[in-house]
Amino acid sequence: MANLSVRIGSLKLKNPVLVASGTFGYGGDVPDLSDVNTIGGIVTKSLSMKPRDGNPPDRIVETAGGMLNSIGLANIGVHEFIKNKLPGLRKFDTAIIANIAASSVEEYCDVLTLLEAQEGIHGYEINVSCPNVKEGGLSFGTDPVITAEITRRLRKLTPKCLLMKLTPNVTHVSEFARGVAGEGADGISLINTVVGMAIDHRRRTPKLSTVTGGLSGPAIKPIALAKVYEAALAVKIPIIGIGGIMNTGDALEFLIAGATAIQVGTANFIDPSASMKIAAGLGEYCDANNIANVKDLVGTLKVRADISVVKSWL
Amino acid sequence: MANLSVRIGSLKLKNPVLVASGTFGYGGDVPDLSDVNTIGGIVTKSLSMKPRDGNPPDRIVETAGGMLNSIGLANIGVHEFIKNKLPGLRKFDTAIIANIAASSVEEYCDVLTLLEAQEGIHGYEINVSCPNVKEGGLSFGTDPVITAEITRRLRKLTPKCLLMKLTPNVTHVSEFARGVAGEGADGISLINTVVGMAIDHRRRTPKLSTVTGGLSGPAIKPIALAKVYEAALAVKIPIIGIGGIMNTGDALEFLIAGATAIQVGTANFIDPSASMKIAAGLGEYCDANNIANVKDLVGTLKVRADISVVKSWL
Amino acid sequence: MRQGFYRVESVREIAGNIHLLSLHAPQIASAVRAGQFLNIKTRDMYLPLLRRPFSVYNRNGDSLEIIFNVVGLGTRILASGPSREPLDVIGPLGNAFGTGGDFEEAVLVAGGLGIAPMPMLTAELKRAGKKIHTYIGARNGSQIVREHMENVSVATDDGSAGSRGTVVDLLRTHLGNSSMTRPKIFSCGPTPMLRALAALADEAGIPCELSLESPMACGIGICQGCPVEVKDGPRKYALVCRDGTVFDGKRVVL
Amino acid sequence: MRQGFYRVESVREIAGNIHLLSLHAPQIASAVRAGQFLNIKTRDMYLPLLRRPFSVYNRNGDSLEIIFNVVGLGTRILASGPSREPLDVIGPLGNAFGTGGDFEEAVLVAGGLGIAPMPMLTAELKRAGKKIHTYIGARNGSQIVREHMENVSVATDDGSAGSRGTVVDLLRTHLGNSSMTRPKIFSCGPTPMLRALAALADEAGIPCELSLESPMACGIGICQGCPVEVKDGPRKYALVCRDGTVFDGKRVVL
Ligand SMILES: Cc1cc2nc3c(=O)[nH]c(=O)nc-3n(C[C@H](O)[C@H](O)[C@H](O)COP(=O)(O)OP(=O)(O)OC[C@H]3O[C@@H](n4cnc5c(N)ncnc54)[C@H](O)[C@@H]3O)c2cc1C
Ligand SMILES: Cc1cc2nc3c(=O)[nH]c(=O)nc-3n(C[C@H](O)[C@H](O)[C@H](O)COP(=O)(O)OP(=O)(O)OC[C@H]3O[C@@H](n4cnc5c(N)ncnc54)[C@H](O)[C@@H]3O)c2cc1C
Ligand SMILES: Cc1cc2nc3c(=O)[nH]c(=O)nc-3n(C[C@H](O)[C@H](O)[C@H](O)COP(=O)(O)O)c2cc1C
Ligand SMILES: Cc1cc2nc3c(=O)[nH]c(=O)nc-3n(C[C@H](O)[C@H](O)[C@H](O)COP(=O)(O)O)c2cc1C
Ligand code: FES
Ligand code: FES
Repeated sequence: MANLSVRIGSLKLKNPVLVASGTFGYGGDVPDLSDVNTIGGIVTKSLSMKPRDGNPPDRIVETAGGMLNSIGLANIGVHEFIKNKLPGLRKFDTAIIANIAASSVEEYCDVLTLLEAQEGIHGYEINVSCPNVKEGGLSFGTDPVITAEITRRLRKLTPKCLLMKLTPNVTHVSEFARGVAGEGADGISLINTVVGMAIDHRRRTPKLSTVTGGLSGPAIKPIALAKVYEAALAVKIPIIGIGGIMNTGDALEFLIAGATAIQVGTANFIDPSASMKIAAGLGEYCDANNIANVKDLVGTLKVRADISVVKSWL
Repeated sequence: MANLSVRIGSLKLKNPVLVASGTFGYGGDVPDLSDVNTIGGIVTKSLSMKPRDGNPPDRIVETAGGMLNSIGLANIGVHEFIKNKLPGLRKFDTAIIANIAASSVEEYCDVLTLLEAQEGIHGYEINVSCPNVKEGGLSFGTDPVITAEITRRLRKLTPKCLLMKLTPNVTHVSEFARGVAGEGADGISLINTVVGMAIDHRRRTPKLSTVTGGLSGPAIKPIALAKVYEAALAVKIPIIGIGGIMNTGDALEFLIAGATAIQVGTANFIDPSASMKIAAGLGEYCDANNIANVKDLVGTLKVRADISVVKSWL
Repeated sequence: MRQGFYRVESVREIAGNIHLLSLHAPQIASAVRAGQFLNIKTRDMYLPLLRRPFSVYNRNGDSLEIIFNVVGLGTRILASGPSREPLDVIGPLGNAFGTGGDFEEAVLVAGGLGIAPMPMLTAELKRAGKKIHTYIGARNGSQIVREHMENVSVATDDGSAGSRGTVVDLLRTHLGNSSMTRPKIFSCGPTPMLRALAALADEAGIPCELSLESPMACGIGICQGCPVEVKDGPRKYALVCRDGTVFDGKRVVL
Repeated sequence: MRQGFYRVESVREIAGNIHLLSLHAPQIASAVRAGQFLNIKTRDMYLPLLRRPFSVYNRNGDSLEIIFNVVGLGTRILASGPSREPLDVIGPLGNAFGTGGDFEEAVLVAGGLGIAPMPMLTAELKRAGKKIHTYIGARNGSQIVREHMENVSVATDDGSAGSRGTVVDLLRTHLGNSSMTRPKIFSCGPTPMLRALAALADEAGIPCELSLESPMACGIGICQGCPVEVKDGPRKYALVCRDGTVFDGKRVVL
């Protein structure tokens, strides 16, 4: 049996498969349909200090091979999370990563500080990349200085695994990757959703209440892979690859491109046990191909020597 | 019968449907399968001063709802175009827009100057956004200063319709839109392809010889619409909407989002008469909905008054 | 709720553009209640990407039936007949109509495909010993389904069956002309209809349960994609898929 | 070349995982030549997005046949049997084998599904009065198709039919043992096989035409997606779909 464990900063995951923030509730919501003990970890819905209502309906539109969402970080707030959700999560044998969203640097710090005082949280993922809120979100995530600043401030507050979740909606994601790596982040989660929109041409109205939303699912996998590849070439810290991962083959593409671990997002909506199947699939793949350690796959893309990769985006 | 004509700078198109650069050869390549006289215009394959071989195989990969290409601007060069292709194009009753790609500002100017001396070209589209070449392409298209500079230089060389074709692979496309509008471009073509990649996980090799390529097709339509909407809010010059347009409904979405005209790209590969069907479909739609002028549809998106659009990307 | 692969037994058109699909799903059939829904993957690939939600129309031993209109790709695929492969289904989902409560006469109001949950609801109400009045609204007579329903009155937009006008207007007239003993309204249909009905129920002081629709990504409460504004409670929105689809008409802002 | 909708008459498995699909396409059938291909939209939607290219296997009056392996989604859909809707097909595409030239004996070499163009080629060569030798390579005996072919020798990787080894090795032996009068090689198959064959032809001084494959977006010369490196001419690449698929073995760099 291959060793599937991977390390991100101080955090050891039993396998490189996590569920992505916002796509699996708070982690324990669908016990009938999934067994989270078989995956590497759970990333919670983004938590803010106060509960957030989120955006008005409609929040969801299907597109070709993908979907747009404009949830707007609807969440119960960190206090209720600690009170009502965390106790249940502690019972799972998997890493619990709290995702934090905020509209100010202080709010990030305050939420993290609150969580840091709790048992049972193994790491943090900092969402500086939500396209669906007016404050924070992309206004932070598209500014390399603020992104680095948030990293620096949070790094001081925790020795636990600190992941910065970046947006693909920037010219050079490598610039952001270098920034957060320089400030001591343990890893980079890539990608959050891609800004997109859809129109009901009969009514001439946007299909999402907020006009634009975030595109996810198989449609964005090629974009996500390119961003992961770019970031992995730019920094030494682990990348957690996200975007359109539906099956084991997709997960392998991300590992080969340079991701140390991966997250399954939209696929959970279609099959709540998709991540579990992928974790099992990675094991089978390694066994079938005599790969003793899954981490030996990371960054093994073979690029033809006679071809100089077009890296104008780097 | 509705009036389908639209104006872009000095150029009047009989209808707002064009075929996109690189997706319809030089314009007259498939007479058996299409009738270009029924569409608003043809945008040629990107032309450079010297012929370009383009990238090694493989150049094409299909993805979920889309495709990646890495053609690398393979083209016969402007001289052969003038000699062997332009005479045929002159016979068509449709606008001929020469797309120009170059690896230096001088080359853009030189190619345009050569074409300007010819009969039968109605406008230019300047490709500063190809993701698949090492020089020019994205290194220009992601730099607002160079993009504006190219516009300024070319504007001096022609009174004809000058379109700048921008890349979506930037943080704020509106910044680029304002730049080229300020330098006198007549219109903005949006979007070129989105950087993406795909991996053969069995061989652990990239599926494209150049590793990354450009994503096109229905998968990117939501992204393209959002970029068009962003640019249309930022500038007054016409936008030509491009990206995943497969049918009349898609074209309508772009017009409603703010595009004055649209281009059909990847759809040509699947149905070489897709653009003709869309042009006819727009006519039927206008007639059925009592729209006297197709241009009355442009920018008619109704946004709910009680909702402030999330514009963190603007 | 469970996820399973279930064989499609048959698909047939039962009225103008309305298809009935029968699914062999014993595990769901034994648990489902009126007002609950199934979330169906119409095809094993990324187009359509998401599952499609459908109310349970009827239970038939080990089989469950749904009815639907062909409106887009997902329903087109379902209508094209049983495929060789079984369908991937999650269900039963959502809460259910409150059939057991403190009322005597049940007023079922359905608009268009909102008839979908009514047969199961009728059966449950009958078991609970309630008197049933059913009001069905449709565009025209060809789109009326009445099977498994009781005491049906019909309104059509074009008057081609029953009275001309909306089903809410029809109900308003009936309520004016008759007197019911401790009635309760149960409804499913397009949002404008539900809005009008909730207003009528409020006026008339009749309790009223509405089954709502919303675009859904997951159908199981993990995406926050299906909000409906609620008047009570500390949160602005409830989730249609998890907190509903059935809501007290007084509680929601439509 | 033309685009049309053509009815699928039948789909059946003719050898291990090899399917034969018959298409009622009179307009293409009357024009097609050996070595040309069809570009088929396997399903009317965006997944699969692109058309799928297939060599014409045989002509049967107004019908055209193709054969294929199930390798991915497009071929899976085609193999699932005739659908109600006709298929959207563009064809005939590409150039054709040069069957009319200055040679007496035709040596047909096919690897795997590279047998696809051989029946039509055989028929054309027979009409041109050529003597034909056919060499077929396959993984194993169950994947050998010989219908409509002449004078067949077989090589399989596992020796389960014909000689064990590659078809190029088999041909090499035959060429060593026999002498042909003004032969010409025609081949289709995997690139490594074609590469080895081109080398053998070169050695032996036999003219050789190869039908190549490439990923294709359009199949009609408008995307520049299907380059093959060529040794002659001013351009580095030719287009497989438009300048081929048949190339002189001496001309291409594989
Ligand atoms: C809880 C619930 C129960 C439902 N029960 C029934 C039923 O019993 N019979 C029936 O005919 N229809 C029912 N619907 C509506 C049904 O789900 C849609 O008609 C169906 O999803 C359309 O799918 P499509 O692919 O054919 O259409 P498309 O228009 O191609 O679908 C595109 C997207 O829009 C969504 N969508 C489209 N119409 C609706 C709608 N009315 N409500 C919510 N989302 C929609 C789809 O789910 C999909 O994500 C129900 C909806 C919900 C939420
Ligand atoms: C000119 C030409 C003639 C062909 N003739 C035949 C034939 O007669 N019989 C046959 O079985 N196959 C033939 N092929 C290969 C056939 O086109 C592929 O097997 C088919 O496209 C696979 O589609 P899929 O959706 O099942 O597979 P997928 O792997 O899902 O296809 C994904 C993408 O890869 C491309 N692709 C996959 N395999 C190939 C391949 N071998 N060559 C080129 N592109 C490929 C597809 O077109 C598609 O764009 C031919 C290919 C070409 C270029
Ligand atoms: C409905 C929905 C809600 C999401 N909510 C969050 C969130 O709260 N915080 C966050 O960091 N990312 C959120 N995401 C982004 C996902 O975690 C993930 O980065 C993205 O969807 C791409 O992965 P996928 O294509 O596998 O879905 C959300 C995505 C979706 C589709
Ligand atoms: C195969 C291919 C070749 C292309 N070549 C060019 C090109 O030479 N110049 C250019 O400006 N854009 C080129 N494009 C980009 C298209 O013109 C268009 O902007 C893009 O494909 C998005 O539209 P679509 O989704 O409709 O294809 C090419 C696109 C494809 C798919
Ligand atoms: S549809 Fe996902 S929470 Fe309701
Ligand atoms: S496949 Fe498009 S040019 Fe050959």
